[in-house]
Amino acid sequence: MKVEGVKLIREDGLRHDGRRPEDLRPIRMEVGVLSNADGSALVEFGRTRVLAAVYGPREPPQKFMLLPDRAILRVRYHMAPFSTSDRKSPAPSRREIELSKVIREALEPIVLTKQFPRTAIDVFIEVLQADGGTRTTGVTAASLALADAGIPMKALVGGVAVGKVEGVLVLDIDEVEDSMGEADMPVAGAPDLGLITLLQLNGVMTEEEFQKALDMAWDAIRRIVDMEKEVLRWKYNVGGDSK
Amino acid sequence: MKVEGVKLIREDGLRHDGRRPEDLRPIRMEVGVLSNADGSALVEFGRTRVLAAVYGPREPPQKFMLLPDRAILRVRYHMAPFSTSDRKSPAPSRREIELSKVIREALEPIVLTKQFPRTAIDVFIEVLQADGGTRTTGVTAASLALADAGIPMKALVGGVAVGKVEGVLVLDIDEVEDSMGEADMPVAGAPDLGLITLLQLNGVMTEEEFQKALDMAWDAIRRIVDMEKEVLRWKYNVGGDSK
Amino acid sequence: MKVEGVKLIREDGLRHDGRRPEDLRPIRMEVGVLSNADGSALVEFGRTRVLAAVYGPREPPQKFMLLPDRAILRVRYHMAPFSTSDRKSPAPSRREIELSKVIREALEPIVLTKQFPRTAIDVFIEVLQADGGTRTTGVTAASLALADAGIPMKALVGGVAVGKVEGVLVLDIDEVEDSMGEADMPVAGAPDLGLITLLQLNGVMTEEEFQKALDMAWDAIRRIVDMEKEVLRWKYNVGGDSK
Amino acid sequence: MSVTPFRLPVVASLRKEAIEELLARGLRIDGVRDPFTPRNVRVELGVVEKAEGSALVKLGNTQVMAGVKMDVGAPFRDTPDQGVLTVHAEFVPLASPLFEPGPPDENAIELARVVDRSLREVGAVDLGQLVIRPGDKVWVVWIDLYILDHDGNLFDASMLAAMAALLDARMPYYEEIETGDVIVDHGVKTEEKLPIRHRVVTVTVAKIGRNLAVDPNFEEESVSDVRLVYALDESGRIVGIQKSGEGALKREEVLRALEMAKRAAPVYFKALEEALTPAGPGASG
Amino acid sequence: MSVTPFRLPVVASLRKEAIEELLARGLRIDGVRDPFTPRNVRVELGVVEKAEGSALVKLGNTQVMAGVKMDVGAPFRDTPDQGVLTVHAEFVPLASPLFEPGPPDENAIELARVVDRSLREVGAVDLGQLVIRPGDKVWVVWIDLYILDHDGNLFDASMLAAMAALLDARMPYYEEIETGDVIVDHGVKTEEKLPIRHRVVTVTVAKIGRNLAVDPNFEEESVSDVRLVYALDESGRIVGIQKSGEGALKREEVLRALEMAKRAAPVYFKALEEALTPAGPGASG
Amino acid sequence: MSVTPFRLPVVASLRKEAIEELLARGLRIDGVRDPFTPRNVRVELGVVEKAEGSALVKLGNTQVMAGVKMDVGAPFRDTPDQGVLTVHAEFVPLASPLFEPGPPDENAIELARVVDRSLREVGAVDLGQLVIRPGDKVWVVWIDLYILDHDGNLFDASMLAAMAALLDARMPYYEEIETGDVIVDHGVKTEEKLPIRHRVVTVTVAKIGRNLAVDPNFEEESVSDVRLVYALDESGRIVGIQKSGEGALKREEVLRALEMAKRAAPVYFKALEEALTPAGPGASG
Repeated sequence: MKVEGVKLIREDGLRHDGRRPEDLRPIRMEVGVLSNADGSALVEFGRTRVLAAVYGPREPPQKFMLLPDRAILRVRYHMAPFSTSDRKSPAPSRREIELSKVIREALEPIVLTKQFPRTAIDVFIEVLQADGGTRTTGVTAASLALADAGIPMKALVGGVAVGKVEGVLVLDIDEVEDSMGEADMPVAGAPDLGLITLLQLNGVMTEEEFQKALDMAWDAIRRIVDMEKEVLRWKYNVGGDSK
Repeated sequence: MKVEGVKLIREDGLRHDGRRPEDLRPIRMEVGVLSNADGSALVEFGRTRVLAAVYGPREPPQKFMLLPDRAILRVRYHMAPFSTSDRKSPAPSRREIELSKVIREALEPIVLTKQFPRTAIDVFIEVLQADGGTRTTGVTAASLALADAGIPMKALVGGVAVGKVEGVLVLDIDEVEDSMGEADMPVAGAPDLGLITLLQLNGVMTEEEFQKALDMAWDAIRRIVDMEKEVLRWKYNVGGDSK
Repeated sequence: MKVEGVKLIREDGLRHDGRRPEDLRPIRMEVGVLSNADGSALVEFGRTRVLAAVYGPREPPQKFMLLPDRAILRVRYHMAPFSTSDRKSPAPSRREIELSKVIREALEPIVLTKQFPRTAIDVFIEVLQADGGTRTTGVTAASLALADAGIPMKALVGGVAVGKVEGVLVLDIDEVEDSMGEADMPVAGAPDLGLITLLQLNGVMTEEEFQKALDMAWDAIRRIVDMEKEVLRWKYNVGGDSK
Repeated sequence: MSVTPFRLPVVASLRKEAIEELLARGLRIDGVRDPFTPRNVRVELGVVEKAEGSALVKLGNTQVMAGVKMDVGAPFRDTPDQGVLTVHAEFVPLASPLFEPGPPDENAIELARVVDRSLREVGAVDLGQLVIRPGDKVWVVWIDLYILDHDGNLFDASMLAAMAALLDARMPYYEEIETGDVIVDHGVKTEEKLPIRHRVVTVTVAKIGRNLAVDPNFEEESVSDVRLVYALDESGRIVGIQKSGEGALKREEVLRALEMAKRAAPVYFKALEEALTPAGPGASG
Repeated sequence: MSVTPFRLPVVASLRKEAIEELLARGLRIDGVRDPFTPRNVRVELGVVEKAEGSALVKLGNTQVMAGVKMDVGAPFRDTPDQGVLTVHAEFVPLASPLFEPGPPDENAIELARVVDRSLREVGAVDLGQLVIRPGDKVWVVWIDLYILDHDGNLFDASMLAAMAALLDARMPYYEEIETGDVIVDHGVKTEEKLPIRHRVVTVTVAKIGRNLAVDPNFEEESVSDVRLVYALDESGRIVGIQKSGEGALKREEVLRALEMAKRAAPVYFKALEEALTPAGPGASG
Repeated sequence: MSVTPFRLPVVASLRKEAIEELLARGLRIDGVRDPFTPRNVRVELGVVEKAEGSALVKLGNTQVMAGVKMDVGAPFRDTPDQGVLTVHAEFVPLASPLFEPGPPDENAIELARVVDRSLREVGAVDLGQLVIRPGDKVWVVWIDLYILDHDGNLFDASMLAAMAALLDARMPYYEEIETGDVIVDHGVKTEEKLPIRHRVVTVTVAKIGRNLAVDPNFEEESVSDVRLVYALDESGRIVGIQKSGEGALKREEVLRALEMAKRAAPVYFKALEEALTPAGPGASG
């Protein structure tokens, strides 16, 4: 629902929820939250809440899609009917179909699929509550769930969206900023490899804005992936001495 | 269409169609009514008219679903578009999908599927006219069609629904009683084995009512299966001396 | 859109577009218009514009449909969403499903399918603009595309529709004549074999009218197939001396 | 996408030869008819009391049921002054080992569309009389064809069932309420019939080898190259044609088939008439 | 078409024997309960702030989330004076290696319909109070069941989640504008609750070999022949029954299962009550 | 569910090496261009007279047709004062041996959505001018993309075809009748154009090995790891980005690709302009 008259950038330069332009929302990450899945993770960016589960490497029912020299990835991004303001029909929308592809392509570069020829690695992402940035939260949750499943990866990936609202570039936009702002640029990547694996822009930016937005995203992704590492370290006690 | 002001239990204790609470509707059973099917039967309970056909044991087009140690059952309960007051869309409704499962599970316990591994036995049930009790009439027709197809069975099954209307338990409810009454309890089973193979309750009953309803249904199912036997005897002249 | 008050047969006996009853519309045929397809053709009858492409003989993804002694034909007649006055939904309509069958059955008798057992020959027909006679234009385009793909055929086929408007039999009807006339009779065949391979009548005719309409169609199909030959000769320079 | 049928009934080649040889001698494989005669045909009306109209047609062993349902709906945008007629066919899997559950395939769609066109083009039902409020509310007439047993020639049996169900139909009770809505009570039938202006039948002629035969049974159909379906009204006008099947026809065959169709049509019209005039003794078996 | 399950979990026959032998001695395979006792159950409310109501139920390792969404829509034609209640279940593939993406299969449909009927038949929600303008505008209440982790007995966990989400729900803010349309602001929740008249739970009793056990876990379910699902309200009335599974039951087993269900139901009602009265310390793990 | 492509064109590894080696030396496999130059591009307008607007784009051997259809419909609930723009893409099977008939797959959906967003976000079409009666009746503009021949880089060809068809479009004649309904006569085109505020093109840059190249043909696309699609308006603003493909990019590559896209965009804008000013001689072949 469009909210009339909301000032997205307040007179003190802060955002409608009190954040500074370069602030992330409160982030929560939890791994191993499901018993059946080989790996799972729950990730929250503010009110955005996404659950990811990984099954595999395994043999899918349809064997014709397998590849002789690597595992295939099967990725589904899906929104719960109750995750949005208006109930979302559970049938996959065109948006969900596109985002499933975009997220799969954000994960392909970092999964060591050659180690598991003729198998499928399945990543299921369920948006439990959507408040902006669901696709990048989904990539982050998938990265954790893959690690939790013990799938070998070149590096962890994380994602975040940068927006432009009232001419100001702001990090980690929420739904109000997304729907009323001028641009939404989701970015995901693996900082340890220096690789961007997801990049989209919905909206208008100058070249300068684009470069700055990219840098803001990249800096935040570093922080997000650091959080992922910490959560995994804590869970698996790797290195032993994390808090 | 909701009929206003109909008295379901008249002052003389009889039902709106003149039956006593424990009366079945006029029942008609005919086997071997189709030329292509391996077995077939037409069963009527009052105006409810259901046709069942059986094909198999045979090899289905999709072989991946076959089981190494037994035949699978494939059951479809389907209503003709002209069988209901408002035209029914021919696409399977959620109700038809549920009832196909419930009817399959009512037949599974009595078909000797172990005799035909790696095959499918197909049961197709078409409701030609729906006036209450179509699922139990369908089980009854399927039982006859299976027998007509020569599929070995542990016993015959039959079914009937008990309803509660204006506080009175009544046997073999029709559509008016179903839609205006307080409960509809379809039951199917094999009296010769003492086994209940279908049991549902839509509505509210006390424990005492439930026990009484179960007994009413069971008694009627005995009579229904006896009719099945008689029809088959007459058709196949088993024993030779049926009327 | 129904056009009120249009006179389909003018006082001078000519049709609404100035043609005589026995006239074809201007016809344009071009082969080899696509780079990927094994064969292709663009055919126009007036404003009706149809593109056909042929792939094969090849192995389809679903091998279960192959035949041991011949190639199967797979034919799709499909209309572009922008080809009609009101946008056409791209999902196949019942009409398109029927016409795909009718066109396949118009091609089956002339393709030498026995030469390619266990393969599929795919014919894809896209109506780019629909102004009457799309199915017969489609057969004509398919015939050219098959020849362009080097698929061996007993003969070329061509097609045209004869209509009845205001009591007059007219050749190669357009959309206005079709929608306001009394009959539409699409015919296709191979004149070199004397075989009719497609025949439908939507509308009412006496036996005499039917015979006359059939003769009009047949005569036109001869001319259409002659044009096909000329286009192919020109393209492949068969015989060498065509204009 | 239409695909060459790949799951076909196999008819032994000896049997195929027998069918062709008999036909060449003017005989049929069922031993009781000539090439010009349809199988025994029987039409039963009112077989589904809840439908506005219904019929069961038995043509040899082929059984087709048709039901007519009526409701109030909106007219099509381009025909605001006409009721709506819709024909739908289901090849339910109990009718044949070749039928699988699922949405109508190309054969069911072709059948429904041929029946629809044969009724529509000649104006068999006077749709102009089915208007309640022009441009807003008209009667929608559903004809549902239900194939129960497939022993060949579904076209003729279905057309006959559709025509019979239309003739059997009685308008349901309805009334306009103060909001302008129209309430239909499907539980109460009036005496009013549908406005039928023409009776139509189809006659299917199969080409088997070099011979033609009307009303092919399943076995004959399986060995035939092509079928030609003529829709005819009671005055002998052609109100529809459909060539169906992988084969082709010569001009002479098309015309000969028409003569055969005209000769056979009265058999179907008679079956229809007999069902409508229940005075008769009612054939059985 | 319903097909005998062909992709079943394989439970080693030794394991199956162990389950049966333990049950015969009144013990369960998980080592901590008897045949009459459900697993640990915990209900969490308000887990999705954007939904009008929501709940997460953990029943052992089984996790089911339910969300209630409300919107203004048209009533059904035959109940113009009642709101609309719809239950939908998704077996999302992250919950089990047996679930594949796609539209709800017969199991998901059966589950949703059993929950729906159990609520509807007893009038758990007073739909008569959900009318804005009779015959025209009513509240449509969607209950979406989301299976997150499948360790058996989805019926009881789903019914509990649905009931909890209904109790958690608050009506969204809405107003009627001058055109007569009703505008709903899903962003603003009022204090008004849904009109809940009855609380309903289901208790599932599995027949394993010759024994009965309530709340089967996935392994027990896999070796059971048949499940009997009793829906009960707080006063002990039976408000729904579903026999589910390939097996059969004797009359005595049906009645014994009912006794077991009535004995276990208070465990679920208590979990519901605890969630609604947040005074308690809140069990964890 | 999105699945790693498993039915991929096979490009011989020698050929792959050749493509990469040539690129490293600033050359392309087609022998006629450098990494910065698109293939020959030609835009033809008005190719479907019945459509409100249409265009055929040939980009090398890639052919994409776009048609614009307009009708009167309801606005979206949250934008009552704006017309509706919808982009749909069909990968029809005649365009490539890799395309099978069926509903749009993820590639067709991604393409349509990228074109849609590139037009929408910058306000290329002034939807505010497409309102007939606010909140009730607006123009619905359909852009249908039809891939006819797929030789790589469907994004750029499709975006160009969409833009050209929009510029070619003329509003159909319409009038409001007394009932308040609006009647559109698709047979009569007015002189009125669509309110186009910006022209947008996309430039696709492929990463092949360690090199970047604009407008990859099919063979290049098949051996590329990843494509970056920049949507640019005539003033050089970025109005959309899509990273597409299984690979990844470094920051420097992203920025270098942007420079290449800005350098190549004028080629597309020029082709558009040439089509709109028919004075020119009209390139051929």
